[in-house]
Amino acid sequence: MTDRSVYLDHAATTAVDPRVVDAMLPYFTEKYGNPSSIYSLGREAHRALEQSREQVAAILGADKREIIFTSGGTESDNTAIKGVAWWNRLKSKGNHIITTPIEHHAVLHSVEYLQRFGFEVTYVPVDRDGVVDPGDVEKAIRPDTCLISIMYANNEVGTIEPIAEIGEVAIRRHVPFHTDAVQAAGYLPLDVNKLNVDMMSLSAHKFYGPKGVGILYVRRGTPILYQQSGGAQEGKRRAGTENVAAAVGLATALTISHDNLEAEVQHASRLRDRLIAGIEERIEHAHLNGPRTNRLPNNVNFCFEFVEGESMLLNLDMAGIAASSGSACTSASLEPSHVLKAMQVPIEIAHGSLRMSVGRENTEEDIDYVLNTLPGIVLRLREMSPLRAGQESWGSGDSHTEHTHQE
Amino acid sequence: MTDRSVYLDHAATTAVDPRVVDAMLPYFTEKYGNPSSIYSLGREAHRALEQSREQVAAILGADKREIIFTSGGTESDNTAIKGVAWWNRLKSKGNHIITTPIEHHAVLHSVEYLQRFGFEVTYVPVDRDGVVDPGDVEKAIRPDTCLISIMYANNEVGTIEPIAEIGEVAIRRHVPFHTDAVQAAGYLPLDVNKLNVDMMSLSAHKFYGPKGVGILYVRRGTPILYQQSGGAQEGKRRAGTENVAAAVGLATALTISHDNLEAEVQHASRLRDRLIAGIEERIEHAHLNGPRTNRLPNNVNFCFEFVEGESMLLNLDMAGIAASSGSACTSASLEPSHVLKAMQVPIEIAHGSLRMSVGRENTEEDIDYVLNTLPGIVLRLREMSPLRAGQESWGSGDSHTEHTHQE
Amino acid sequence: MYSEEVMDHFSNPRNVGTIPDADGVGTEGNPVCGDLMKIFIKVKDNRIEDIKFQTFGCGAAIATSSMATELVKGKTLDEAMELSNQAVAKALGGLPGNKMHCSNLAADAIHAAIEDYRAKHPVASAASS
Amino acid sequence: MYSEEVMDHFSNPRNVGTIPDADGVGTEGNPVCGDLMKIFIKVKDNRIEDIKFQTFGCGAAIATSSMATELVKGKTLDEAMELSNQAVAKALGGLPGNKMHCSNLAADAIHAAIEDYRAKHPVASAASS
Ligand SMILES: Cc1ncc(COP(=O)(O)O)c(C=O)c1O
Ligand SMILES: Cc1ncc(COP(=O)(O)O)c(C=O)c1O
Repeated sequence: MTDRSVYLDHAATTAVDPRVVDAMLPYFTEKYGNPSSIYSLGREAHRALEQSREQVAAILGADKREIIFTSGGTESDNTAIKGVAWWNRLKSKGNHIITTPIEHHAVLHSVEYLQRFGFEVTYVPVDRDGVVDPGDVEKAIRPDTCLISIMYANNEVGTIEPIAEIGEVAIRRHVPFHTDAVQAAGYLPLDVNKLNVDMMSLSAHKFYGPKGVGILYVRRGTPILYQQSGGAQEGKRRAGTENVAAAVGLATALTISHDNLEAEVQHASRLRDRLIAGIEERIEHAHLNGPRTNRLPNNVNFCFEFVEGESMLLNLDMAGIAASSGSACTSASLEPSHVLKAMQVPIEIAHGSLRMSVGRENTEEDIDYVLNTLPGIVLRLREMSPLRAGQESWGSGDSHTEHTHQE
Repeated sequence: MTDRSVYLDHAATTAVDPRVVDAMLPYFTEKYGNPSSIYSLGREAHRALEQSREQVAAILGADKREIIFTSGGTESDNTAIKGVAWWNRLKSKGNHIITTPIEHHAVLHSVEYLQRFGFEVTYVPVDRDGVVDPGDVEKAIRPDTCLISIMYANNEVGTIEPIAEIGEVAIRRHVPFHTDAVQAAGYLPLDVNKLNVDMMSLSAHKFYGPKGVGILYVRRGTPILYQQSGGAQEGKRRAGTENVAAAVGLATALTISHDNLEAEVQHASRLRDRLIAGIEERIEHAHLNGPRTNRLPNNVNFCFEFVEGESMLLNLDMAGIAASSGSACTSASLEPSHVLKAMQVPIEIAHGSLRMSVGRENTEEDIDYVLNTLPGIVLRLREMSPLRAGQESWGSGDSHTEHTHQE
Repeated sequence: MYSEEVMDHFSNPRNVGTIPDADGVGTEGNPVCGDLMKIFIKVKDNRIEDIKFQTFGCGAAIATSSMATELVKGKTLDEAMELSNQAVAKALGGLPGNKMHCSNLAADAIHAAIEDYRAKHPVASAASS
Repeated sequence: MYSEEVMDHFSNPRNVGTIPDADGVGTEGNPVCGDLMKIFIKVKDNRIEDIKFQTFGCGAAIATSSMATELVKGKTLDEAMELSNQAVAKALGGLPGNKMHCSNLAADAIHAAIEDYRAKHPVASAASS
């Protein structure tokens, strides 16, 4: 155990900025009105909600009526994808969706849900860096394609996708285009018109806002059947008493992050590059996953051969370092990262992936501490491992039976 | 304008209890880990989430695995209703849903959503007090009935429905039974086994918890296709990074309210009865909506003939009193309350409804202030009104054209 | 939600009441819809010498009634006939979208009162044209 | 998530390493599944005189390897054959549900090592029964 603690899992979640907490607090105990209420307490809450919406709209280059507050990135993705699909089903129109194999589960499992109801899906492949080719997207379009959903930046390996170019294809071919920008927010420009997107998902807790609140941007005219039925909130597009405190928190966090975008990008990139260079210098058989350039400024992802991810994470945790892995043991599915698989990383190597995502409060000392700690952990685990460099056929030859995974 | 302010709209939303805010605060800035993460910060968040789940389960007499945290009452209602319906569609089973005309829009619009996809709905009528007859529910059951959804207590008029009896019917006829208990929480017992329900919705902001978080109880074995796809959170039943602070807030608020249930019921009933008696004593042509007994302890709902609800609310607001109305002008639909309509209140009278819902912080002085203020407001508005007692045909005879509503 | 002007006219409505010996009476709206306005006018020399209203309805209905009566008081009948519901809303600094169609009927009620007057006083009306 | 015993065995695993002149070697698991355990045993008088393991895998895989080797060290081969994966998990104070099936293979690997020893030493094995 150690006194030092270094949080390197900002892609999983971030601490709420104290300024954001301060902005939210009055809406719990004082300005607690229901925004639908007519009296002054309600009107005050309504104003705060609408101001938050305007703040977000300004940053996205959107009209405020195109901004819907949701309960997070997952709901935004679900609403965009299922909403467009079910609208098409009602109109007996398009039945085909295009996405990629490296999307977040919020997207992948939404399209799988729809497949159970007869929708068809094409997964456009990615290259070894996880990059989608807009030409491949265009080739995948069919007459009955009703939606393209492709993420802006990947949460595991940090690959930035050519969204504006894919958006041009979508516009030319008249197919609604959704992008999951959950990981992009805070580091990449979010102007929906420059990105050529019709729908975009954000989640506040990835940019120092609270958990449980997100944004779905929906361009006017997008064919969509909204999914949460009930009261007339959010312009009848997302029922439910508005989470005013969370909306204020999201808008405050997005504004702070937008105002400091350049500095944040520089800060993160410097730490990221120091970490990548340090690892490559100090640890053998380490492979960087994802592209070297064209990568989220805060993302570092390596596979370390011969070791398994979870055991690295536990050792790092004992040293006070918080990180994540695409190892099967850290996923509920017992499969290693679908993202690394789509990038054709061999499955046994994928088990040894380690993602470290830096953030606002990290320092160079944090990175140096990791660089002093991680090599010893990998070395020790490798010494414990039956796998070795140069060994062709792992584990074969001896008496050995397969085991099967059960959930 | 006045210095006094009396909040009488607790059925719309409540202020978060300061103890609840205190319980939530650490989860924003310190214990901000993602509960899915393996390191100590994540495990700490996971523990808080699971403890909250256990607290809720204990109060509901449920197993903790039957408790799902959602983004609010609306999501809970949507998930229960659409989840069971779509499960049945996938299995080519039941296609028929039973509900009542006095449900919250979260229920009514969910079944309307399903009707667009071919599901059929029977609305069991209510009597003039808004009470559902379990016998009518039984009569409405068809071989293809896949769900009964009937609220525990009505949000407008406070009618308490015979849920346990309806639940007996549902059990005997093997139909899954959902109840919207959003208004019941804090005043009525919530034991799911005594209530004979398979699913139950709660919303924290109705019992001094935060907005944007709710519960869906789902009894083991209930046939349901969960609606929010994505990560493996909440036992794969509700994807999305868990809103830990909100879950802790909900559990804290529910526990406080459960621990003080009797005192709260007594306090609210006393204020409610004082308000009802005072109004009936002081204002003519005032009709209590909903039953006199068998009524939520905090609900007061009157129709005042010859005046319109919104104008009452605005006048009350100027006097510092927050209340609500089922008037068309306060709804987005431009129709007066569907609840009063189902209870056969004449539509022109329904426009003059006023709901006052008392709460924890209200005092007898608050009630007396209202009783000193409201009669004058009603009187003044009646003097301004062209409608009068004894006038048979309102507004006819003069030159007069209809206008149509537009949304 | 409502502008300051609306709230001013709502809380201190001008010209509330009836005129027992009114020259014209007009009603617009329907209590079933939640809005009913009744306008009473006294006409002299083809001008609206006095005007009163009674309104059952929401804040917007009361404020538009008040504002509309103010706008036409002292005006000729022809001028008053030109007042539109939109102009009333504008004079109030605007109304929320959903109120524009439902509760903004005062000008129509005034027109109805003038028509009532003209129907009952064909000579006076003809003289004015 | 993990019990204290698991974390103890994970962070201070007992009997890590290889035995170059092992009497029996057993392997269980598959790197493709994320878990691979290799057990080396030295047998004397039908007892496990020495035992070492190498494991590629998660915390549970390493802890179960460590615990299992401790449990059979010094035991007769027949006793060691009776050790089950479940017993190893129990000795560790339990494992998270999803780890029970995937990473809890050490007993199987020990059985494989004993079978390897018996296959290579048919006489010694026969004498023991
Ligand atoms: C790319 C991406 N999409 C969607 C989500 C889901 O967001 P949330 O967990 O806030 O619902 C996440 C994060 O979990 C993500 O990284
Ligand atoms: C009876 C009832 N059901 C459902 C809801 C919806 O809850 P929420 O607005 O928290 O989504 C409410 C309150 O708005 C309610 O009163």
